[in-house]
Amino acid sequence: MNQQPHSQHVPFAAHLIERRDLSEDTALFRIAPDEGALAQLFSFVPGQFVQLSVPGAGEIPISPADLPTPEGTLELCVRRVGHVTELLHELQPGATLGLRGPFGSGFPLKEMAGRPVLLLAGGLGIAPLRSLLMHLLRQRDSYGDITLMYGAKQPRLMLFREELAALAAAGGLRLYLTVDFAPETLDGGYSCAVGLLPDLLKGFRFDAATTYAAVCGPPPLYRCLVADLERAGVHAERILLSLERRMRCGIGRCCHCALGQKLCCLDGPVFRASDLKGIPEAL
Amino acid sequence: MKRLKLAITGLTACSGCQLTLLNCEDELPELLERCELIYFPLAESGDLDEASFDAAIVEGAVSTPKDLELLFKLRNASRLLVAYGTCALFGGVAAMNNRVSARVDLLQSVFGTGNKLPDSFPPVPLGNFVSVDATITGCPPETCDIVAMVAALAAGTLPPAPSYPVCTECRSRENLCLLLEKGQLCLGPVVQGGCNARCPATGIVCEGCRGPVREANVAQELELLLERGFGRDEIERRMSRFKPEWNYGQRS
Amino acid sequence: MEKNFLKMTRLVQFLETLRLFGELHAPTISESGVYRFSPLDDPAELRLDYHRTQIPPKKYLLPFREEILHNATGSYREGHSGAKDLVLFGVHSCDLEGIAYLDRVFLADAADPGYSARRSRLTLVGVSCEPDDFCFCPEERESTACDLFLGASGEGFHLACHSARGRAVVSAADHLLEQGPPLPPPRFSGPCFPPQDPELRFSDHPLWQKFASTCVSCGACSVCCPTCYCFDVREYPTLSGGAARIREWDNCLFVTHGEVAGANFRPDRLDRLRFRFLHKYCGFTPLQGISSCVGCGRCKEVCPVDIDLRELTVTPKRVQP
Amino acid sequence: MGSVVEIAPLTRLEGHGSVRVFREGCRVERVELHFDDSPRLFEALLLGKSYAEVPDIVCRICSLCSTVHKVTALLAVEDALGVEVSEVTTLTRDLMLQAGMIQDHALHLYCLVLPDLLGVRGVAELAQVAPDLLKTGLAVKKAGNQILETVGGRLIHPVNIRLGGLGRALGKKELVRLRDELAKVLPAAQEAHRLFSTPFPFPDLPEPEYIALQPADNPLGAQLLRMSDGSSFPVRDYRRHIEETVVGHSNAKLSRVFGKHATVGSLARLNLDATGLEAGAAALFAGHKHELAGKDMRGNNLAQAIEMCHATERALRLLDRLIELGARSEAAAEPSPRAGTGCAAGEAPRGVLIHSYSFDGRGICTGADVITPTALNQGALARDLEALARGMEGEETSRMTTALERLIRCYDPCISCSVHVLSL
Ligand SMILES: Cc1cc2nc3c(=O)[nH]c(=O)nc-3n(C[C@H](O)[C@H](O)[C@H](O)COP(=O)(O)OP(=O)(O)OC[C@H]3O[C@@H](n4cnc5c(N)ncnc54)[C@H](O)[C@@H]3O)c2cc1C
Ligand code: SF4
Ligand code: SF4
Ligand code: SF4
Repeated sequence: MNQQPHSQHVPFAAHLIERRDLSEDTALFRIAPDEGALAQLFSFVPGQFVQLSVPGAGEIPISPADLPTPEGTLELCVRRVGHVTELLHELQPGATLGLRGPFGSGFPLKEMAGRPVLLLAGGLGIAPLRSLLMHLLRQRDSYGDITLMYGAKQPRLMLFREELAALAAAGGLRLYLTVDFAPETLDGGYSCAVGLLPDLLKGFRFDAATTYAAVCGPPPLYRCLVADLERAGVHAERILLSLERRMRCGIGRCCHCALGQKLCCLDGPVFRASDLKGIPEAL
Repeated sequence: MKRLKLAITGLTACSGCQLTLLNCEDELPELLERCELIYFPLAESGDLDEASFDAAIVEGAVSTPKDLELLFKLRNASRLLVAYGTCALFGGVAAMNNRVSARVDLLQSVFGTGNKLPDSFPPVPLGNFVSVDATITGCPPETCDIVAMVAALAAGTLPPAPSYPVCTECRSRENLCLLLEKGQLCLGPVVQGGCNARCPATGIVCEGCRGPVREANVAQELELLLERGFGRDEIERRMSRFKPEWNYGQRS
Repeated sequence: MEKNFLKMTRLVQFLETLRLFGELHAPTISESGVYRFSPLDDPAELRLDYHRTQIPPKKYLLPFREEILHNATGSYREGHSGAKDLVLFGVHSCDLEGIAYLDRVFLADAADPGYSARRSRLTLVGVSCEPDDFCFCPEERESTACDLFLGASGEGFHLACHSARGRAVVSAADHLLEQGPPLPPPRFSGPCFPPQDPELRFSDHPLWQKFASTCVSCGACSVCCPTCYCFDVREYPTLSGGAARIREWDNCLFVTHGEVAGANFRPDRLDRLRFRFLHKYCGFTPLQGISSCVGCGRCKEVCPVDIDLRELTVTPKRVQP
Repeated sequence: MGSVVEIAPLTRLEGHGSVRVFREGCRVERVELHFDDSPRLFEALLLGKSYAEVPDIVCRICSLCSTVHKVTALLAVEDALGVEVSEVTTLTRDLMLQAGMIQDHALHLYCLVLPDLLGVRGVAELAQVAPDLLKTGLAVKKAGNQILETVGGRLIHPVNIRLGGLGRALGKKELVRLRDELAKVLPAAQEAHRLFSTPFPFPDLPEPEYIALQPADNPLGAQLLRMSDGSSFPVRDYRRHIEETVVGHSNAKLSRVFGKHATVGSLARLNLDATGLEAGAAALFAGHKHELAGKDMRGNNLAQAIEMCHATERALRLLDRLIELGARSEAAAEPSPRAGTGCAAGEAPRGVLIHSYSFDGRGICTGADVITPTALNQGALARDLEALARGMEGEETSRMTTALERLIRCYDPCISCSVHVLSL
């Protein structure tokens, strides 16, 4: 075997350029992957994930929160939950990370072209959907109506609030924000509902027969949203879910991410709700 | 590179865990480069006053007021506290009779009834008194585990701990299964692995020195041993050698 | 007629010839009485009468624990695969099929570097076997997933080549061989337990409950299975300031297997037994619909509580709950 | 006005101890030695356990001497149950004892005493000021440790030596590797005495009353305890000759032998009978005799260095013999329980160790006594500390405390052990 770094197995280096806190436990990491990694990322499709290595701690799957920029940087929005993410959050700009990927299947962009898109994000689920949103807005004319419904527990846990508001203000995006709990004081000049995402969906009028729905959030959210969307008339084939599983390799070998007979890393992480029927443990 | 400020010491113990660190002959020079051993009475002169530590690595159970005083001092003075070894984690051998005999009876049977008895109480794990940030199990622990711990602490993290029973490693190194093939009282199925099944590898049953594995099916192990003709009291005696309390009805 | 017959009396010389192709490993018995593949320093140690080794030959391709990457200077490098020329002699058909299955997993697109390095230097010499009570084989089998297969027959072995390397071995051993009767075509090759209906895992079969409560999660079944390959990956900082990433056999019966931050997708032992059933007998992407049970009988032999997931596929009436 | 100087904790030794010097002006009134380890009450914990469990539990008294605790416990249990073991087993146990001696002396000399000689705080500074010496010491220690690890199945609290025999027989390859590794450090073990040959220059101490096991060349079959005044008694009768008292300020009891404070350990062994020494060590002893014969405990570190050499040579000889005998896997003798009492003594790195157990007809332990070297030495140590402190009256306090600490390190006490003593 050659000793050359093999893209699929050996992480390329990536440098941490900047980190920005988004909430008490979540930060946005802007990284500059080295050339090898960038060449791979060229094919990145929103919804795919990368395997991010924090030297000394390990490797975790992360869905980029934006498309790679022309300057060659990538944004990852990561919540501090455990072993690897703890150390990541301690790192200072300049630190070296490792990057493999992208892996998995992203959103079916070709198929979605010309159609209205409804993005439903709960909590940290905004991360993968933000890259989809950025793609949609950059190719604004190729899609129909674009709506983002985003629910967070509390206003201070709402990520990217200003940025989303600005995008909405610039036109081309309909934005609905909601929080589970009553806000302390709301600054910012836009409205924010109190209630759960499904409540927002109830009053929403849209062309269910053509709309693609992209959903990402904590597992319980999927269960009710899928049912609500179907009830509203969105065909399960057009309900796209981005799922999370434990992953060790990202390329279909370690077997941790199985749902039914499918592997989240190969068949997903973006699945159609129709593909998940009959897999009770999927959602 | 910033050097890691360490305290390493023992409470009620045999010093085996601390000695395990000194037994890392190959790694010791490098380890001493990465760490400042500010308080390590076993191998260094120096005292605890006014010092502060990145981590305190503490061996042994708590069983005297002096133990407790030292433990509180270390907890106050260090960012992280590592429970080092089975005694620190579960009470260890000195605690084996905690549930079956009173401390004063034990003391009197050694020191006599007429004498002033040492000031002590039944040995208990560190976690009964202070919060513990990381653990290393084993009686004594494996050298690689303490090296990994120090290296991780120096890197600002903790080593990821695998969690599988002794049987997993035992089978993988192609030992004869003493429980199945010889009907012996092996605790492998319910005990935390990581020792590379040392004891079964020499043909001796796992005595359980690393404490329970995360989802020990204790009830089933009990059944297996009863089926093989061991008495309930013998089984309990063996199980409590390193950890006095087990939930014998636990299945997951 | 081909020279394809090896007389038993020439076996030792044949083994010496095999050494030309790499370090020779073969079934032997350990001091405590466990059959295992080990270096064959002395041909007298060879135990061709073995039924199964405790650990299948997968240990040569996927070591129990392996450093897959290390990081000394900020960037990751591949670990040392430890690959060397190795000849594995005396492998039974089931284990050969086990390796064939692992090949499909690890040599597929983006072949695993360590596995493929070791695999490419491995010469497999199969030998026929006598099934015992634990074996699941429906009929006698002769696997073709090897370089060379020795079918026992009368006073010796019939040699069947299944690769260029196998033919190279045969020509190197030409002087030891003699003409034998023509070879019958291989009887049967492949996994032996048929794929199962995935829905069976949700059946209300009473065995599911029984298995879930008695399983001790010791992991022996999967450790000893020739086609179990789940692995865990962990990274450890080193004292010198770098890091080592190790890969270690994992086990779907452990509670950590399906855990993620804040949830566990297979929290109960029952869920994990279902997972095992599904993976073994129904297959995952991209090997969906393929059973990986090669019939070696190890899981049944090593289970302390006699769990045999295949019993679930027998109609409920016939098994005792 | 009275004042108290406290040295706490005592460092570079095993366990928790402290010393208090009570002074009146510069006059030393008395010196108290405290052993503060919590008694783990092994003698009581063992009651009700089965004979088979005793050695596995009791070796955990101490990690430094876990091997000799285990071997002595095995001998005592086997004595009680009337078990005979094979030659290979005896040789292997002997080997373990020598390896334990090598690693323990190497640790004590190179890591704990050497810093005193070089005026540094401990191993960490040692690594800076004398990295090569430290490496040499660690190499010797490692060679001993490898034997414990390979032969014992585990370095501390060994598992492979068991009742009636061995768990796994050692393969020839392993034995040869161990011998080769050990042979490599023989030169270092032979040279070590040079480092420790001059005792530190403080006032002379009372002449010690040595006690050690006889015969010296048969560590597993020693039956007699002999004292330097010529008296002796069989190990079995130890209860009649060793008396113990509980002292208020220490968790260890004080032992007296024939009413005297006895001194055990390397120096005692060499002084009482040096005929068992291997050739190289014997030559070293002859060369240093004037520094050792009849001297006080300040000579003990030198004696340890000579013993380290002896243990290395002996271990090499034992390994050769085991290699010659070939790997033999033999089943351990299966003892059958019977009522009785057994007793055995051994020489731990720090001196005489006695284990004694009684069992009922089912093999359940009904009595357990453990007398450890540090318990035996405690009285002499306290006496010497006081003598030393008195001899240094008027000197700077820090000089005195340093001297006291160094004296303690000569005794190489093991405080976890010290709190395990005869039940009254
Ligand atoms: C396709 C995909 C995309 C993801 N995208 C993002 C993202 O954009 N931002 C973000 O913050 N997180 C994302 N995650 C989740 C992220 O991977 C986990 O939070 C992370 O792996 C936790 O690692 P840790 O070492 O910090 O925690 P650990 O200490 O390992 O674990 C804490 C808990 O998380 C579990 N865990 C271990 N590995 C994983 C894993 N791979 N996935 C989930 N849980 C795991 C552990 O079992 C444990 O219960 C994504 C996960 C997947 C599968
Ligand atoms: S865990 Fe074992 S080795 Fe460690 S101190 Fe306790 S008894 Fe000694
Ligand atoms: S010998 Fe003990 S540890 Fe090993 S497999 Fe059997 S039960 Fe498990
Ligand atoms: S096999 Fe058991 S007793 Fe032996 S070291 Fe491992 S956990 Fe401890």
